[in-house]
Formats: sequence, C-alpha cells, structure tokens
Amino acid sequence: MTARCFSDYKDLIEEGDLTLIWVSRDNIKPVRMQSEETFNTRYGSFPHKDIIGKPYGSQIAIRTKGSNKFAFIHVLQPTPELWTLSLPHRTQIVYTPDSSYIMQKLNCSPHSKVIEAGTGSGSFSHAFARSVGHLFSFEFHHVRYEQALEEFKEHGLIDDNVTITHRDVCQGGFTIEKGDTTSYEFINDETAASLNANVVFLDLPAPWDAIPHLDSVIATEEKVGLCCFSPCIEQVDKTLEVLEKYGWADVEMVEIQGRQYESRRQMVRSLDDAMERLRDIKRHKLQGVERRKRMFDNTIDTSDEKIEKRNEDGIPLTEKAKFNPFGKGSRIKEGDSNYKWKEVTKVESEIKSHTSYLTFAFKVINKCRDEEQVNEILQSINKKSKD
Amino acid sequence: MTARCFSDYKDLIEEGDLTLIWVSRDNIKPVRMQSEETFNTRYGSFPHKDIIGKPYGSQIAIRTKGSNKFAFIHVLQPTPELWTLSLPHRTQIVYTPDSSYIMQKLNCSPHSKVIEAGTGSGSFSHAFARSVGHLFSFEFHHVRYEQALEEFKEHGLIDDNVTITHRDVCQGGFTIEKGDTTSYEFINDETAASLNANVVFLDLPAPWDAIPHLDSVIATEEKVGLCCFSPCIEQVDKTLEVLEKYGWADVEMVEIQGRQYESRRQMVRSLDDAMERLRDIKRHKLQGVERRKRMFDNTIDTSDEKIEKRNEDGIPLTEKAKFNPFGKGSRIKEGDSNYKWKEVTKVESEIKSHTSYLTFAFKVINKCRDEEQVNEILQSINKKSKD
Amino acid sequence: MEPLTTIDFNQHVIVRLPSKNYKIVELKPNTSISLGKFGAFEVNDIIGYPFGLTFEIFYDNEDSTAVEKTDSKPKNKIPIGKVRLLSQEVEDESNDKDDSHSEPPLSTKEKSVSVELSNINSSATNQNLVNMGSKAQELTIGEIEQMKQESLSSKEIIDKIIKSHKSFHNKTVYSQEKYLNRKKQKFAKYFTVEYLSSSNLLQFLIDKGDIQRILDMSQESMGMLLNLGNIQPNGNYLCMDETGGLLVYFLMERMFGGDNESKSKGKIVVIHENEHANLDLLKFANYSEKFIKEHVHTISLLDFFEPPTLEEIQERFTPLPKEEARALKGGKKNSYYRRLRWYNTQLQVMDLTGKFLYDGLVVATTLHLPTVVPKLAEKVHGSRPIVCYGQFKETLLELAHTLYSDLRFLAPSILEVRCRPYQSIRGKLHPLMTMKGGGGYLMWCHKVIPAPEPISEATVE
Amino acid sequence: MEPLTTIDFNQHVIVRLPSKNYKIVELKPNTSISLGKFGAFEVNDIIGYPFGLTFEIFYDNEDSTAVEKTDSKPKNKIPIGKVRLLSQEVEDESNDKDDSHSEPPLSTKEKSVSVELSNINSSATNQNLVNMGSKAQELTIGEIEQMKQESLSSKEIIDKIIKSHKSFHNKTVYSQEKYLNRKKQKFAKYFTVEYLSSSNLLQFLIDKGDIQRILDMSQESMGMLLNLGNIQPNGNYLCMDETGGLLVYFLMERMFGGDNESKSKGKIVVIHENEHANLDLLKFANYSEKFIKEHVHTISLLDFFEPPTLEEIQERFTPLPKEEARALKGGKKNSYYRRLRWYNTQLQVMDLTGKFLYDGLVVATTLHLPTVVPKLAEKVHGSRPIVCYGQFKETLLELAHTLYSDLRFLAPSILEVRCRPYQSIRGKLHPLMTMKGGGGYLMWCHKVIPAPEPISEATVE
Repeated sequence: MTARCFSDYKDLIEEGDLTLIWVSRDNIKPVRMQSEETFNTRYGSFPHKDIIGKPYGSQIAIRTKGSNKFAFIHVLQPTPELWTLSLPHRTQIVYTPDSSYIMQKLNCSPHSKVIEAGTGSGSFSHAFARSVGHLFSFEFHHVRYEQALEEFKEHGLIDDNVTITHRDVCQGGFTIEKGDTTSYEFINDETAASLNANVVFLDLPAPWDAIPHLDSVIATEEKVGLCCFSPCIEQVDKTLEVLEKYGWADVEMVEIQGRQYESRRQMVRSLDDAMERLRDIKRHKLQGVERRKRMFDNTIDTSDEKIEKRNEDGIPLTEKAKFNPFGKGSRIKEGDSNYKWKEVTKVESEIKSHTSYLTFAFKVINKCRDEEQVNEILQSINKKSKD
Repeated sequence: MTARCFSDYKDLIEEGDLTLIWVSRDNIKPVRMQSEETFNTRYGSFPHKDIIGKPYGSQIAIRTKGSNKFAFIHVLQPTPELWTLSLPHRTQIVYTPDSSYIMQKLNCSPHSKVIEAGTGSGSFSHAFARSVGHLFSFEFHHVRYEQALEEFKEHGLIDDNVTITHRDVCQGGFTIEKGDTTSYEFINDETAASLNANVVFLDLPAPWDAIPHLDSVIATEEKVGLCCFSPCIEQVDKTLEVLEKYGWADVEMVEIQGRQYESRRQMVRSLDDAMERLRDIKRHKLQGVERRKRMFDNTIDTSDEKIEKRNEDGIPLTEKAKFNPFGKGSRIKEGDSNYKWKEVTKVESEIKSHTSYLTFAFKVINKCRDEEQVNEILQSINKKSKD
Repeated sequence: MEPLTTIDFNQHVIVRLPSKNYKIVELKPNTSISLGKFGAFEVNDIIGYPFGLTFEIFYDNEDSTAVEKTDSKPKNKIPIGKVRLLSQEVEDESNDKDDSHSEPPLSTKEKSVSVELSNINSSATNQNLVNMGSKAQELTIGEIEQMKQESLSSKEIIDKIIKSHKSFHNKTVYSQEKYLNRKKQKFAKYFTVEYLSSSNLLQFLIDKGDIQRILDMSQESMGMLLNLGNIQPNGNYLCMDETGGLLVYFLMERMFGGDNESKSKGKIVVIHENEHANLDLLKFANYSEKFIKEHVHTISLLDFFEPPTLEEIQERFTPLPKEEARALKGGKKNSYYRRLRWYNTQLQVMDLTGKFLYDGLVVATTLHLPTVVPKLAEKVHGSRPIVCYGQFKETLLELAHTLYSDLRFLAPSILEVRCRPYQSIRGKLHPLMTMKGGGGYLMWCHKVIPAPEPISEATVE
Repeated sequence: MEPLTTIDFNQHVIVRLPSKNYKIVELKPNTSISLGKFGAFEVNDIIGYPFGLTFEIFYDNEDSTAVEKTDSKPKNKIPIGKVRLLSQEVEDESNDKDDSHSEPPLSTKEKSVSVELSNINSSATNQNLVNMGSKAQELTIGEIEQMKQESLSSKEIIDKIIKSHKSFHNKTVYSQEKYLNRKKQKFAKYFTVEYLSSSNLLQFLIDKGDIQRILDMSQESMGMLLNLGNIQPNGNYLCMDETGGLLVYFLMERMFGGDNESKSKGKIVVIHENEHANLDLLKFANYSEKFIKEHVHTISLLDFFEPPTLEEIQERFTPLPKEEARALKGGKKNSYYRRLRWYNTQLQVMDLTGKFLYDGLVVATTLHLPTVVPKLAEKVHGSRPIVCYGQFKETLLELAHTLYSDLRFLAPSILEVRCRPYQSIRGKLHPLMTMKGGGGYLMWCHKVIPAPEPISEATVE
C-alpha cells in the first residue's frame, strides 16, 4: 500500500495502485485500484477490474447509460504535476510555474537536502520529493499536519525521503528532537535529527520570524539557498531587512508569471466572399422591388404603404439570399472542413495574475578552507607532475 | 512658423513645415522644411526642395552615393506618438502604452482641462494637447522649462491650448499668478489664471507633497480624476496615505505592460526531408567505404591507418552529400520562396518590463446639488406632461 | 445643468453596485429604479448631483410602501427607499476577489482595521480555526431575510451577523475583514452613479459576460488604439466595427467628449459587411439622434467598393422641383420623401467613396484582414495611421506580413498592452491574484506613398 | 574535497565579475587566471573554499611581477594579485541597469546610503545639476589608468574619483550611488566563484549573446520543462536537443546532481538530425567522459526510425572469439577493436530503438514539430509526459492542433512562463525597468493508449 507510486515508473496498473483518473482537464481524481470497486462518472461506471492489468495511460471506454454512445476516461500514474492539477482550486497551492522555477533556481537534484515550511496542501512537497535527496517539511496547523502525514504515507514518501514535523517554525525553529510530533525515526541514541539543509523554502506569513532559526539547521560547509514565498510587497520589504541582518547575500526578488493557451481556430472569411454575399442580397432585394413594382402597377390602391411595410420588415422568405459562404445562421463546429480556418491561441479566460513574490537569498556559513588539506593535495599533484 | 503642425491634418508638405523623417524604426528625425537645405543620411542627401510640394507620407528616393542603388526616406506629418518614438531613449519619456491608458482611464476629450506636472520630455504633453480642451503643464527644472516652452511654441501648442509654467509644485502649488514664469497670458485685470482642472497627472518623485495643493485649482462641481506616475512601490504606499488623508476616493493602482512583436518567418523543415538528407549522407559514406575497400584490396600495405584517417576527417570533397533540402551552408533570406515558411512572432529582444506604477484616484469637491434648480426643472417637466 | 458632469434627466447613466457589478439605467423623471437586492430609489432624488457620488438607500420606519409609484415595468415589490450621500470610507474596500493567501505582516495589520471590527476580538493566526462551514453562523438565511424585510440598515444587519458568528473571534483580523466584505456585498444598500463613458460601457459589457460580442476588447487596447490612430475632433475616420458600435462610441467620446453641442466637424464612416450596420450599443450613448446622423455614416462593403454612379441613382429616382414635391399629398408625399432620403444617402455614399481620402483607418472585424485592410487603406491619406484591433495575435501576424511586403504601408507592428490591477490596500499591496485574460492585440502602421522611381535591392531600412 | 560544494582542481567553474558578466574557467593546478581589467589571480589560492564566495584581488606594493608565472596562454601582462575574501556588503548592489527615473522617497533615502558616501554632501534634488558630461570629472582617463598601473585598490581609486568630481555634491544621494556603482563596475577588482550549474551555464550563454544558438531558452522555461517532464534519476528519456547539449545538461543536472558517483541508472537518448550529435556544451560539464558515455547515448533520426537489423550489422562485422582478437597485432588489432566498438554501438542502437519504451520525450528542435513529435512519441510509454520546447508559440500551436486530433495524446497545452526580476533594494522596490524578451514556450501533453473499442461521437471530454 505504500509503494513509491510517484517516483517509480510503473508499466501496468495493479491492484492497490494509486492512480489518477483523468475525466477532463478540470476533473482529475485520485483513485486507489480495488478490484471490487467501480469509478462512477455521470456518464457511467468504470469497474476497477476492467482497468487493472492494463498499461498506465490506457483509455477506458464504456457504453454510456441508456444510449449507444461511448464514454472515456484515461488512467494515469500520478506525478507531482498531475497531482497538483487534481487538487481542488480553493486549497492554497504552490503551482508548477512557481515550484519549478524555485527548484531550478535553487539547483535541486539528488544532492539537495530541503527544508519546507509550511507543508500546506503538500503539492510542492511532492515535487521536491521526486527530485531531491531528502525533504524536511514543517506544518504548524495540526489538522493539516495529520492530513499531510497520512497522505505522504499513502504515497510512499515517508518511507522514502520525506520527513514531516508538526511545528510553528517561527516560534520553535527547525530542530527536530525526540518527543516532537514528527515522522522522523530516531536511530539508536540519536536525540536530534541532523538536517544539514542546503535548500530552504519558506511559505509563511512572517518568514522574518523563521529566518533567524535557520543557522543551526543548514549546512555549514556549502552555499545554502533560500526562497521566501510572500504575496504582499510589504512582506518582501520586511524579509529583505531580516535577510541582510542575518547575513544572507545575493538577494534576488522575482515574480513568476505562468500563462496557459488554448489552441483554437478562427474561420477565414475573405473580403470577396463578403462582397459576393452582399451582391446576392442586393440581387434578391432588387427582384423583390421589381416584383412589388409590378404588383403596384397592377393595383388600383395608390397607397403603397402596405407593400412598403413589407419592404421594411424584410423581403419575403422565398426571396431570401442564398449565398452563404460563412454558414451564417447554422452553428458551425470549429474546424469544420467545409470552411477554411486559421489556427489561433487564446489565453485562459481567467489568469492567475499573481501568486507570490519570490525572494531568494544565499548564505555560506563557514567561509574558510582547510589549508592543510589543500596543501596535501597540491603536494601530491606536484609530485605526480614531477614523476 | 507656429502652425498647429500636430493637430491640423495637412495634405501637402510645405515650406516651413515641421516634418518627421522616417529613416528607420530607430531613426526618426524632426526636420523643418526649408527649400535651400538638405537632409543627410549616410546613404546620401535628400534636398528639401525635392520634398516640398509632395503629399505627406511620400517616400523619397535618391540614388545612393557611388552606386546605382536607391535609398529611401519617408516624410511624415508629426503626431504625438511618432514624436515620442523620435525622442532619444535616454530621455525620461512617458511611452504610449502608459499615456494612452491614462488618457482613456481619465476619459480625456475636448471637455478635459488637464494639469500635468512635470513636463519632462514633453512627450505626454503632446498627446494631451492633441485630445483635450486645455493643458496646464508645470516643470520645476528651469532649463527643461525653457526647452519645453520653445518646443511647444514651435509646435504651435502654446498658441493653441497649452500653458507651461516654471514651478516646483511640491513647494508652490499650482496657482498661476501674474509675475510667474509662465506662458499664460493674463487678460486685462486678471491676476490669477483659472485652471478648473478635471484631470491631473503627476509625474513627480514626491507626488504626496503636491497633492495637498490640488484642491484650490481643480474643478469643484464635477468629478476630478488624478493619476500619479511612480516607479517605486514605496512611493505608491506614501501616495496612498496622502490620497486618503486628502479625501481622494476610488483609488486604483495598476501597471501597464506594453509589448511589441516582430513578424518573422521560420523555415518549415520536415522530418521526411531530414531523413532523406541523412540517407543521402549515408549513401555517399557507404560509397566511400566501398571505394576504400576496393583500394584496400588492391594495395599491398595492410595497414589501413591512412585510409581510415581520411574516414575520420570526413569523406573526400567529391563524395559530399548533395541533397540539401534546407539550403544548409548558404545563408538563406527569411521568406525565400524556394522554401516553405511558418509565420511567427518574436517579442523585442529587450522589453520595457516596468515604467511606473499608476495610481488613480478621484474626488468630488462639492457634493451638493442645487435643490432649487432641480425643483424648477421638475416643475417644468410635470407641467409639460400635464399639457 | 451640465449633462457631462451632473446627473441629469433622460440620460443613460451607469450604476456601480456593492457587488462591483454594473447596471445601465435611463433616468426618466418621476420614476423609480430597482437595484434588486440592493434596494430601489427615486430618480428625482439623485438628479442634480455631480457624477461619482455614492448614495445609500435607507428606509424610514413607516414609509415602505412602494407599489403606488408609477413605473412602466412590473416590480417584485422592492421597497423604494430614500437616498443620502454615503460617507467615503465604505467605498474603499478590498478590491481583491480571492486573497486567502496573502496574510499581511502583523505589524501593519492594525492600520487598516475596519471600524466594524475595532471592538471585536481576533486571533493572531488562523491556527485555532477549524472549518465549520456554515455551521458557525447561527443566523439562518430566513432570519436574515426577516431582518431585510424589517428594513434594517445594512450596518445593523452586518452587526447582527457578526454577533451571531460563533468562531468570529478565532479568525485573524484579516479573515474577519474578508468575511465582512463578503457580507457587505450581500446586504449593503448603496450605489454609485457614474457618467456612461466608453470605458464604463466596455466595463459593463465585460461584467455582463458579453466578451465575445466585443471581440475580447480591453480598455487599455482601446485607449492605445485611439492614441495610435491619432484620433482628433476634426478628423474623418474610416472604420469597421464588429462590436455593435462600441468602437464607434470610443471614437465619438474621444472626438466630441459626449457633447451634443460640439462644433467639431469630425466624421466616422462605418463600413459594414451585412446589409445594415450594427451600431446597437449607441442606444446607450447620450448623443442625440441628430448628432449621430451628422457625424456617423454607414456604408456597406459593397457600396463602398462598388459605389453607385450618379446615372444609376438618377435612373431610380430624380427629385422633383421643390414646389412640386410640396404639392404632393398623403401616401404619395410620404413615399416621395422616403425616396428623397434614399437619393441623398446615395449621393453621400458617392461623396464618401470617390476621391475622398480619410485621416485614419480603424478596424475591428473578424473578416480576413489581409484581404480587407489593404483594400480599405486605398482610401487613406498618406502619413495617416492604420490601426487594426484583433482578438488573436495570429490573424494580425498574417496581416502584418501582407502589409510588410506592400510598399504602401510603413513599418507594420504588432502591439500588445495589458493592464495589471493591484490590490491597493496599504500594508497589503500586491497584484490581484486573478484577472481576466485576453484583451486583444493591435496592428499599427502608416499609409505611405511609394516613390515613383524604379525600386532596386538596397533600401535604407 | 567535495566538488559539488567546494572549489576543486580541474573543474570548470563560473566566475561572476563586478560588471555582472560571467566567465567560465577551468581550474588547473599551479596556473593563474586573468579577468582582464578586473585583475588576475592564482588558481591555487581559491581551491578548497566553498562555492558562492567573493574574493577581492589585491596587490602588495612590491610583488607585482606577473610574467614569471607559467601559464600556457600569452598574457597582456595583467599583474597577478593575491586574493582575500570580500566583506559582504559590496556584493549587494543596485541590480538595475537604468534607474534614473526612480527617485526614491526622501524619507527612506538615508537607510541605504553606501559607506563611501557617508561623508559626502549631497543635494535633495537634481535641480541644480546641469549636465556637464565628462567635463565634471577632472581626472583624465590617463590619470585613472596611471592609478590602475600603480595597483591601487579599487576603493582607493574610487575615493580619488569622487574627490575629483566637481559637481558630485550637487547630485542627489541616489545619483551619487548610481555614479559610484558605475565606477565600481569599471575599477573594482573582485569576483565570485560559483558552481557551473545548468542555470549558470545558460546565464553565461545568454550574457555572451548566444541566444539564438540556444533557441532563446530561459531558466524558467527549462525549470518548468524538467518538472512537467517528470524528470527523475532513474528515468529513460528520449530527447532532441538543438541547443548544443544545454538541454541535455539540464536533464543530467536534475537527474544526477553533478555527481560522477551517482548510482542512478537513468539514461538520456539523444536523437539528432545531422550525422553526429552536437553536444559541445557538455565539455563544460564536470561529469567524467565515462559517466557521460554510460548515461547519454546519441542516435541519428535515420538510425532511430530505420535501425539496422542484426543481419545487416553482422554482414559488416562479426566479432572474433576473444582469444583470436587478443592475438591480433599492431594496426590490425587497432582496426579490429575500432570495428568492435562500432559493432557494439550498433547493437545498442538496436536495443534503444526496438520495443523499448521511454519514460518521457523532451524536445527542443527547429524541425517541423507536427512531423517529428508524433513519430518520436511512438516510443514513449503510456501515461508518460511529452514536453516540447519552442522558441515561437506559433510552431507549438501547429503541433498542439496536430496532437489534439490524435487519440494517442492527452490534452496538449501550450504554456508560457516568465520570470520578472525586481530591483530588491529596500525603499526602492520595483520591477527592473528593462529585461530580456523571449524565453520560449512549452507544449505539454501525456502519451496515452486509445481504447480498442470503436469510437463514436460522444466523448466525456
């Protein structure tokens, strides 16, 4: 049950697997495969047993209820990015444009040991866990801590490279000791975990209260990178003040703007066609006028009011213009091959115009070198080159 | 000499006209037409007399120096937007994306009476002057004031609807009195100009010092709009404080982001062509190998070192692959009709990522109505409807 | 009264509601206007005030009989209140929709606490707040409706709501404010009356969700179009407007400032692809019919490119000498003058399509731009700008390439302009978390006149 | 020593200069490195320090003889100085290029005044400052050069420059700082040594102006590509890289963290359109040749789509039994083992092209994407991501439409991500006034396996 469902590539869907079922872009559901269960959509039910054994990525088709049509889902293996998309939007989420930039900027790799506070929805935790050596996540809200712990266990993260701790880091700092509410497993006589973090991510309302606690848990012999994630500019200002005070350097503040575009088509409606359509209308109208003129000439009633009125209300149905190059009136499906189309992009109708300001800073605690070691290496090199 | 060269549409280029000569996008020069002069570019000289008498927008061609080729310029009538483009970039300029938004947001029209401080490069002044009833521009730097006054006179703005005054508005406010350094012409006994502004634009380092002076010069009987143009967020913060204090409401702060795209083409290079090219290379290589094999078989020297070396250095010239679907090696002009192209857009290589924050606020000084007048109107209406 | 600055009778005005929604209303004398859940008021009560003011609707205890008022439309018995000017502070509210993420720095919190909250306890964090959903609020919807029936002021209702909220003191000041703003938007009874400017009309249409109808236009794109088009009170502009008249209204407002008495001679000639132009939105404009007729002319693409000759026109109709015309009677007379109007329109079409050159071309159409724009541009004077609005960059790109290879067009550029609104609350400054996408693009170039000399390879550009 | 965290011999590192430019250098023992006008230093002097530190170059009065040092390249006699760690404050400078517009609020000015300025008078505004150009500075360029010859420390030079500036006291504190920073960038002698990460290599190429060569890539687009591609240490990725190996380096750094000792089994298979793959930029990588060979394989498009059969391979070469091979001599032996390597490569090509399915497809090529991507994607396992980088949105749009109509691809999306850097000086916070445009776009989708059932009209999506 605690397989590393995120980080190990799987070929076939197996009993007990956590899958993400893609119904539509806005409807991606985490589902644990259990052969006696079914996955229900409003189009119909998909028995798990029909899914188990198929390769990941399989489209599953059923006949829809009461009709002869088909309904589809796709069964995917979870990834941190798909997981993020599956979360309800009301949750506070660090989205992929931000998380991916932060990871790249802080050079995340298997070499990284990461501190994250707070855990929040856990979306960023998953992305970190996929890519780094170890993740120490801190969450101050007890209920959220419990939920995240449970989720991380189910996703195999706790057994792999993630530690989560219940803590208000602004008050209590980052040291993890025996007796704390934490997933950390102390080995033998160990009384405190050794974090040695070289990457720090603070998604806190008051990061300036947490920054002073960092020195005791970050790596001392290498450059450590820090990112504070703050929605308001005043938070940035206060963060900058504290960063300077505590010796963090190379400060950079940025915003990340992510945009998503839909691929669409617009009908190509040429001037010539528009002109031809107008000519057609004019022709029919003139025919109508002439016919009325004939009627008018043959009638005794010299008041042309009635006939003129018809003219104002529009020419009779039978005379309606026939030339219809743009399929006006009938709804045309975008891309209909009877028409010419131009490919266009359309940005989402509601864009995430701001998430947070990202303040980066770096620190090297121990700025010395081991002169003895350097000399030894040099001697051995020089000896070699003399040989 | 002081014709309204910006605001009156002209058909023909005449002696004494101020024109904008378009050499290239980055090289637009203001030139006053004087029949005995010439306009010189590095490609050759354009005598004004060949330009005068032609319609505005004319392309002027000359044979380039020492070659049989042609060089071109376009002669345009100035507009505020072209004028802005012609200014050297090092000047502090309010560019069109900002100025056009501010004008639209403040509903600029012939009804508007505008205060602008400071004048700066005068680029925004020209745009205001084109569209509003009257512009009162204030500049605190004396040299810049003199330059702007001269320029506005030459452009016919002073004779039309622009007043410029030398003033530190933060210190001295906006009232224009007899004896001030100003282009305002006092009529008869007038001792102070009546501004009655309903639009205010403040491009000042400390707008908060100027805002308290506004009440005495803005219109009292209508809603007045204000925009402060500040590069730093801390300036916005201080402005917000003062706006609230002085009763400005409906505060909105925005940033305007303008982008310009080049229209470009990228060659369509299909997989099939790439494959065919590789096949061709392989064919030639195999031929080479076989030829060498034959040579090898016919030679006594069993060491194939020499031949193999040739292989590593590349096959002999005569065997070079001939199939060349992408015209590799020769430089191909973008759009060359021998190839297939895809139209693409490319944003400028350096973008103006930030100009300033725009803080808008509105104020109605006199919030009353003339009850008597309203009653009179009502009575007359009710009387009419009874009749 | 000055209808440009003052609320006047028989005017269309735009009303901003606490929900940040907009409503366009016509101010007919002696009628009332209903704002739905936000109340109703008498038109006469707001006439004569300057634009931009916010009125609160309030109710005297007795006088809540509403139905006696004469109003053309049937009403859901929303009681008509009296109005008074609202003090300013209520107007400046959080302008962010979803700000749950931006917990402000503690130190700056105190500055901006609402009056309503000053006596309420609050928590430093949301740590002790467990999501109870609607259970925390002890007032039922029925009870709140009851209060509204009793015509309590919105402040009174909100005070009661706060007192009935179980875990209100567990929220941070920040969350309390958010809660309050939501409730205010629901129960407050105030409205702001604004001049119906082109930008306000656009905003109204965007709020209504009519974005497709107006080709996803934004205020910033329109402002830029007006400036790049060098629109002036006395210019003659050729225009295609597929937004039902919105673009034309933008042009008119910039040219004439809403002033029916404007002496400016500018003209807008609207070319349309259907039999009749659709300028429906001008019905909201406060320009007189006469003024519009004088300054806005409509011609179909067919008539513009293949205008009638004088011969053809006269073949179908020849005016009678004035005396003879006057002597006509009844239906004959009506019919004659209708034909005369047609005749004059045709003559005008001839004038506007002949050798006449325009001071600018301003286009917003979904027709294939590379076929339309170069043709229309034939009628534009040299050195005058051409500005084309497009919802999609790709269609303008195609146009730009077409124009680029045509010597009659100078330096076609594709431009984008976007406005990024901020939450402008001190201590909590940041860009709004979400905003509307889109806003379109502009193609800008100038009509030029190629030199007659033969053109060889080398160009300066 | 740990080469990932510590400056080590025979490593490529990136050096950041006061001009904000970058330089890549290889740290060979007992050599010196010249930074041009910023001085020169001994490699041995910086070995063993952690990355990220800033060193100042200084000169003892006597010891400025530089030429005796053994260095392979001829030098312009830039004297080699000694190095010492620079105190931190100098590093945090204005990070905006042109900030003339942003006069800060007076009240906040004092906070951030540089040490160098604390004893200098300044003006509240620039009002009395008339542009005198270079005339205000009384020191000639010759004199400044002289000072540099005399090996004065940068601080001493800058102090002299300030004292020689006539109207320095007429500038605002803000302008003074700007002036100072400009001078510092010109005369300061310090440098920062950083690990040559993929992002730093990209930054180096951008600074060098090699933007076209790397398809206008940005750090943010690459970071997003790695996450959307779900790149993991043990994955097998199919890749097209037209950036000379930069994309491959991004993948490797994410997968292996620069660690030659990594036990991860991940593989990158690079498909190339020319006879040989161009992965030139990997020469800067600190991975061993052996490590690269083990984890990066290159196959031409032709070999990938039309791989050799075992028969064809064996027709051209069959390995001898080991004893026989060992018995070969001289040229014959060399030739044999060369052919054996070819044979093994061919067998590997067979392995990597047969039924092998990849864990992701990551593409950065200027080939026509709708013809290339669907073909390559045949070799991608179901549920695995496909991420395609493109310099232009239009080419990805065409690809997205192609994939959208192909049931093997789920939900192709076009994404853009842009990083907007700020000036992060307190009291003067604002986005940088100018920044590089471009940065490209991404197409992201997932490979899926269509259901075998016949497909009718109605779909859930």
